[in-house]
Amino acid sequence: MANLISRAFGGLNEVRRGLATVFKHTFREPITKNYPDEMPDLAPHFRGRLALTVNPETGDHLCISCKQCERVCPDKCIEITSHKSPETNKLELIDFKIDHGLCMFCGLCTEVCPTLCIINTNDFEMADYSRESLIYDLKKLTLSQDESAFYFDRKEMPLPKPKPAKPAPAAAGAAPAAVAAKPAAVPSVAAPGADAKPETEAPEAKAPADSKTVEVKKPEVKAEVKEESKPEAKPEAKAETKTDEPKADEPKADEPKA
Amino acid sequence: MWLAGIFTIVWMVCWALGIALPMLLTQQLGDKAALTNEILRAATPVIAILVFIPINAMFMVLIERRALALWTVRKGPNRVGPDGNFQTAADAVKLLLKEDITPTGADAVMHTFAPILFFAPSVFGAVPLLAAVTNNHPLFRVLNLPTGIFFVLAAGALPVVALVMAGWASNNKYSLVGGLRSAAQAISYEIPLVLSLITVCLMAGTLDLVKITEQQAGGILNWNLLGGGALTGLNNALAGGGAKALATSYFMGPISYVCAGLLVISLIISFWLYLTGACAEINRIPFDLPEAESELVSGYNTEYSGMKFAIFFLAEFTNLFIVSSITTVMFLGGGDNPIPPYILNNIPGIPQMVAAIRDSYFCSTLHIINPETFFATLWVIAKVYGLVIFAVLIRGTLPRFRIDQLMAFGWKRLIPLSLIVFIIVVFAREFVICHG
Amino acid sequence: MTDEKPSEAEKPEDKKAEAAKPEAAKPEVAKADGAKPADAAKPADAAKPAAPAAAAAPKPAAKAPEPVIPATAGKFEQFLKEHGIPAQRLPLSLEVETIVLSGDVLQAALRLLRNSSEVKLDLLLTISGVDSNDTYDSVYHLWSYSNLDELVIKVLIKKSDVAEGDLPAVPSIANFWSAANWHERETYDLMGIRYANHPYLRRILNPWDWEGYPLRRDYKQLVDCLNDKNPHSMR
Amino acid sequence: MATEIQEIDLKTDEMIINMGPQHPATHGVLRLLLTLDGETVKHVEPVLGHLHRAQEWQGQNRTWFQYQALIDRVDYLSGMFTSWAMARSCEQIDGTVVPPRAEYLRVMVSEMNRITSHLLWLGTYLIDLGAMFGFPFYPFREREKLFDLFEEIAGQRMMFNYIRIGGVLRDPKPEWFDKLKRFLDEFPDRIDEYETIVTQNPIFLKRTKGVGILTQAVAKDYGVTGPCIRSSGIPLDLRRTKPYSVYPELKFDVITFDKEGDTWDRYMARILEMRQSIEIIRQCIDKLPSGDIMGKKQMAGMRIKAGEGFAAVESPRGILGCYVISGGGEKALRFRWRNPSFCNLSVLHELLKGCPLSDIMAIFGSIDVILPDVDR
Repeated sequence: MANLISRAFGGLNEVRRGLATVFKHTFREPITKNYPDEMPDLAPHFRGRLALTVNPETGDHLCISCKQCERVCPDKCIEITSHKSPETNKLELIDFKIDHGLCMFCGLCTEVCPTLCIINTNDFEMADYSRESLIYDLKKLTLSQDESAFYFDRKEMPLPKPKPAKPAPAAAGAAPAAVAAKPAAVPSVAAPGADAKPETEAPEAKAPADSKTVEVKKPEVKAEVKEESKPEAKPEAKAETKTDEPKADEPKADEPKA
Repeated sequence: MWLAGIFTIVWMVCWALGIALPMLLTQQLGDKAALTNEILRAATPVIAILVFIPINAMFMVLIERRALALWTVRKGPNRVGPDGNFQTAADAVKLLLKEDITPTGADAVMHTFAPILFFAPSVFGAVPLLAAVTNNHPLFRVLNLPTGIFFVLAAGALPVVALVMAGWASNNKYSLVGGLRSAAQAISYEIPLVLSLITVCLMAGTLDLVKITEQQAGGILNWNLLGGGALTGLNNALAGGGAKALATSYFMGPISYVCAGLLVISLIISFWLYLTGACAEINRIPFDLPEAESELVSGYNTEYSGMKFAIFFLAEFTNLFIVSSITTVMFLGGGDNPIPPYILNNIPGIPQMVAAIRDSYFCSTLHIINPETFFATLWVIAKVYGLVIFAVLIRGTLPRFRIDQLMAFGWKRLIPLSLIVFIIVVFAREFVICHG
Repeated sequence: MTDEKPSEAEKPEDKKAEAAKPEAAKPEVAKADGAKPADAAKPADAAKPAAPAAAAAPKPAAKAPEPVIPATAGKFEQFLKEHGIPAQRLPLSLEVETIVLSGDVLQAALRLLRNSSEVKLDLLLTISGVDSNDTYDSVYHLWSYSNLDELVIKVLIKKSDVAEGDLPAVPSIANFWSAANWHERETYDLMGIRYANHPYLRRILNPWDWEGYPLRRDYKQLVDCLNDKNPHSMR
Repeated sequence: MATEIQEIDLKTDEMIINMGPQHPATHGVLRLLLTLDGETVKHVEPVLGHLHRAQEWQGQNRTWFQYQALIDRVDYLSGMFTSWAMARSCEQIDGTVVPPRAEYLRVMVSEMNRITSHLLWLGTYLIDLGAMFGFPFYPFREREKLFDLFEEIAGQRMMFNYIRIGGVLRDPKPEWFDKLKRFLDEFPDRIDEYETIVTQNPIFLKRTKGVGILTQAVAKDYGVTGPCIRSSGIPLDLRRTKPYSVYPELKFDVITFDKEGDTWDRYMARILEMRQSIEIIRQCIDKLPSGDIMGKKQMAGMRIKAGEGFAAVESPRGILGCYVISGGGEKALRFRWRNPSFCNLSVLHELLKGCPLSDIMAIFGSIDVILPDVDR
C-alpha cells in the first residue's frame, strides 16, 4: 500500500518534471524560419541547380565539350551536342541539355569537369508546372559573368586561365583535388539563397551577350557589376547590392593565389 | 506576450457573443409585445450557445496550435490573416467546402447520424452551465436547473453511442476497433468522474450549479478545491470573525481541524480524479485511444471527411471547453476571484476601479455590462482557458496509454481511490461546518 | 548500464586484430598453427592439407595474383575434415578463409560449425547468390558472436548441371537457422537459386508475379536505361 | 458457420487487418498482415518490397565512381555508413591505404551520422507511442544542426556521398570544427532534457518495460545485430569486437545490458550510444592528424582490382556489410548488401506474437527499421 502510494507520487512527480521541461520552451526562440520570406543560409558547396560558368574575367564559355559529365552522370540526364569546328579543329559546343527532373544532384559531373565549368549553384527553387520545363538548355544553364565570378569566389575555385583549352585526362583529377585543397580562410558571409533566387528569374538569355559587350570596354569585374546592375531587371538590382561585398574583395582575394 | 493578446480577444469575443449579443437583441425588442419578448428571452440562451460554440471552438483550436508551436520551438500558423490568426477560420471554411464522402459499404444513415449525435449533447449539455458561469445572469436564469450537474453528466454520457455508431458505420476495421475502444474507455472512466463530482455535490449539499457557485463566493479559501467550505471558518476568521468564527465552524476542536485537513486533501484528490476522468471522457492524450493515430489510423473518424469530420472536430473541442467549465464551476469557484474581498478591498485602487467601471458608459447608459456578471465571466473565461492550456500542455508532453493498461488504471486505481475519497468525505463533513 | 567486462575481454584480441589489419594472411597462419597440434595427433590428416593446397596452387595465378596463400590449409577446413566433411579451401583473396562445400553436406557442415563448442560460428551474416561465369554460387558469410573468426562458405552449382527450365537447387538451412530464411528467399527472388524444402520459398522483394531473376547475367530487363536513352527523361 | 452454431461457448472470429503500406506508423512502406483476435496479435507477416530500387543491380551496372553516389540511398538515414561499408570492401580488394586524417574524418562524420539517426529514431518512436505533438520536435531540432554541418562538408543534408573509396571527399574548414565543438558542448544538455521528459515517465515505462522481450537465443537465431542485441546482453559492437578504421585508438566501451532486452532497454541503449558518440567525436577532434585525405584518385574511369571482399561497419542499426566481387573492370561483378534492418525485421513476428495491437508500434518502432534499408 505504502509502496503503491509512493509509486503514484513518484510517477506524478516525473510527469510534473516533464511538463515543466516542456513549459520551459515557452521562453525559447523558435528555430524555424518562415522560408519564402527569409532564405536559408546554404553552405558554399551545397549541391543545388546545375549551371555552366563563364570565365569571370573574360566572359567566354568554359565548357570544352569533353563530355566527361555526360559519361559520368548516373542518371544520364546530361546531353551535350558539339561538333568539330572546321578552322581550329577543336570541339565546339552547340547545345547542352540537363534534365533537372531526372538529376539527383550527386555532383559527380562537377567533380569530373576538367575546367570547373559545370557547377552546383546554391539555388534550389526549380519548381515548375511541366516536366519539359525542367530540361534546361544552354541559355538557361549558362550563368552571367558576375554570377560565375560570385560562385568562383564562393566555392574558392582557382580562377581559370584565359584560354581554357586542355581537356587532358591529367586535369580530370584536378577538380576534386582543387575542391579538396585547403582553402584560404575567407568566410563568405553573403546569404547565397537570397541572391541565387533572383538570378534564376533574371532573363539569362541576354546575360552572356551583354556581359561580353560590357567586358569589352571594362575588363575589370568590380566596375562592371555597378555597370550591369542598372540595365538589368528589377529583382536583379536588389541582389546586386547583396552580392557586392563578396565581389568587392574578390579580386584582392584572388591576386595572391594567382 | 501574444498569448495574452489572443486571450483578451477570446474573452472579448466570448463576452460579446455569449452575453452582449443576445442581451442587445432582447433589449432592442424589449418594447415589443411581451409575448415575443418572453419567447426571445427563452430563446436567447440557445441562440447564444449556438453562435458561441463554433467561434469558441475555432479560438480553442487556434490557441492549441499556438501553444503547441510555442512549446515545440516553432512558429505557429503565420500565414492567414494578421499573424495567422484566421488560420482556423480558413480551415473551417475549407472543411465545410470539402466533398463529403461516404465510403462504399458504409451504413449511410448511421454514418451521417453519428456526428450529429456526437455534437448535439455538447450543445444542450452546455445550457445549464450558462447561468452558473455568468454568475446567474438575468438572461440565463431561465436555464438554471435544480439538478444542473446531473443533467450535464447525463448529456455528457451520450456521445459514446455516437462514437460506436461512427466506428461501426464506416465499414473500416480500424474505425471499428476505435469505436469499441471508445465505448469501453468512456464507460469505465465515467465512474470515477461521477464519483468525484458526487463528492463535491455532497459537500455542497445540492445539485444546483448556481447554488454551488454562490456557495464558493468570497475568496480561494471557500472554493471546493480547498475542502469545499472546510476552510470557510478560517476564511471568516481571517475576514475578521476572529476566534469566534473558528469556534463556530470547527465546533469539535481538534477533531474538526483534522477533519478539515482530511477534507482538503480528499477534495484535491477528487479534483485530480475529475481531471483524469474528464481527459479520458473527451479522448485527449494520454487517453486518446479511440483515435490513436499511430495504431488505428485515426480511429472512429478515419472514414470521415468534410463537414461530418468538421462536426466531430468541433464537438471534441466543445467537449473540452465544457469539461473545463464544469471544473471551474464545481472546483474553482465559478466566477469568483481567488483573492478574498477583505484583501481585495484593502488594495488601494481596486475599489475605485470597480466603481469606475460601474459608472462607465457601458454599464450605466446601455446596460450591456452589469458589473457582477461582467467580472464573473472574466474570471470564468480566465480559469477555463487556463485549464484548456493545461490540457494542451499535457497533450504536448505525455505519450499514450495502452488499452489494457488504461482499463487496469481505471478500474484498479481510480475507482477504488474515488470511493475511498467519497467515504472519507461522508464521515469527515459531519465534524466541520461547510457548504450545504 | 554499460558493463566493463566485454571491453576488457576484447583488449588482447583487439591488439591481435589491429596487428593483423595491414598484412593479410598472417592471422590465418597463426590460427592454423594454433590448430595444428590438435591435428598432429591424427596422422591420417597429415596428407590431406597438402592436397587442397596443391589443388589451390594453379588457381591464384588465374584469379588474383597479389595475395599470398598460406601453405597450410585453413583451420575450419581442418575442422570440417576431422568430422568427415569434405571441404576444399579456395585461394583466399582476403584474410578470410573461403571454403567450397558440396550441397549435400552443407546442412551438416553448418550445423557443426554453428553448434560445436570450439568454433562457434553462430552469426550468419548473409546468404548471397552469385552468378559466376560457369556456376551459380550460394555464398554464406559466417561470423561469430563470441570470437573473431570469419568463414565464407561457397556452394557452387555448375550451370551445365542445371537442367533446362529448372533452377539450381541448394538444400535450405532455414529450418534450423531462422536467419537464413529471408536471405534464402531473397536469393531465390533475385538470383533464382531454389533452396530445397525451404518452409516458405516465395519472392520477397519483387512482386509475386515477377518474371525472371533480375540479378542473373542472362536477365533481359525491359528497358536498359543506362545504354539506351533514359525512358523517363522528357528529352 | 454450422460448426460455430454448435459451439457452446462464445466463438470469436479472427480479424485480418492490413497494416500499411500506407499507415502512419509503419515507417516508410512496410506492410504488416496482421491476424488479430480481438486486439491480440495472433500472427503477423511482413510484406516487403514496396521500396525495392534494385540497388544491387545498379551496383553491377554502374561504374564504381557512379555507384558511390547512389549508395547513400540504401539507408538514407545513415548514408555515411553505407558509403563506408562500400569504401572499405573496395579498399580491401584494392589494397588502398587510407590516409589517417581521412580515417579520423570518417569516424567523426559517421558518429555524427549515428547521432542524427538515433535522434530521428527517438522522435518517431515517441510519435509511435502517442506523444506526437510536443516531444518529437526536440530531437529534430538538434538533428537539423548536425545536418547543417554535413551540408558544409558534403554538399547535401542526407545524401552525403562524402566517404569515397580511398578517402573522403572534402577537408572541412577550421570553422567547421568550431561549430561542431559548439554543438557537442550543448548537446548533452539536450539529451538530459529528453531523458527528463521521457525516460522515467510512468506512462512511457508502462508502455516499454517488459514489452517485446528479445531473448538472446532468438536474437542469435535470427542474426539480430546492433543496439537491439546489445540491449539483450550480447556485447557485439563491431567497433570493439572487430575493430576497424581508427576505433582501436579511441576509448569507449561496448554498451550492453545484463538482462534480456525489452523495449525500454533498446531505447536506453540508443540514448547511451548518442552520449558515447559525443565522446568519440571529441576524441577524434583532439587526435585529428594533418595530412592528405584521399588515397585513391577519384576519376570517372576508376578501377578496382579483381577479387572479392566483404567489409562491415557498425551502422546505427547493426552490422552493415557489403560483399563485393570485382572483375578488375570499371563495374562490379556482384554487389551484395547485408542490411541490418533486413535481418532485424525478420525477428519481428517472434516479438509480436501474442502482444496487443498497441504494442505493435512500441515493438516495431524499437527495433528501428528503415524501409529503404530493408528493400534496397
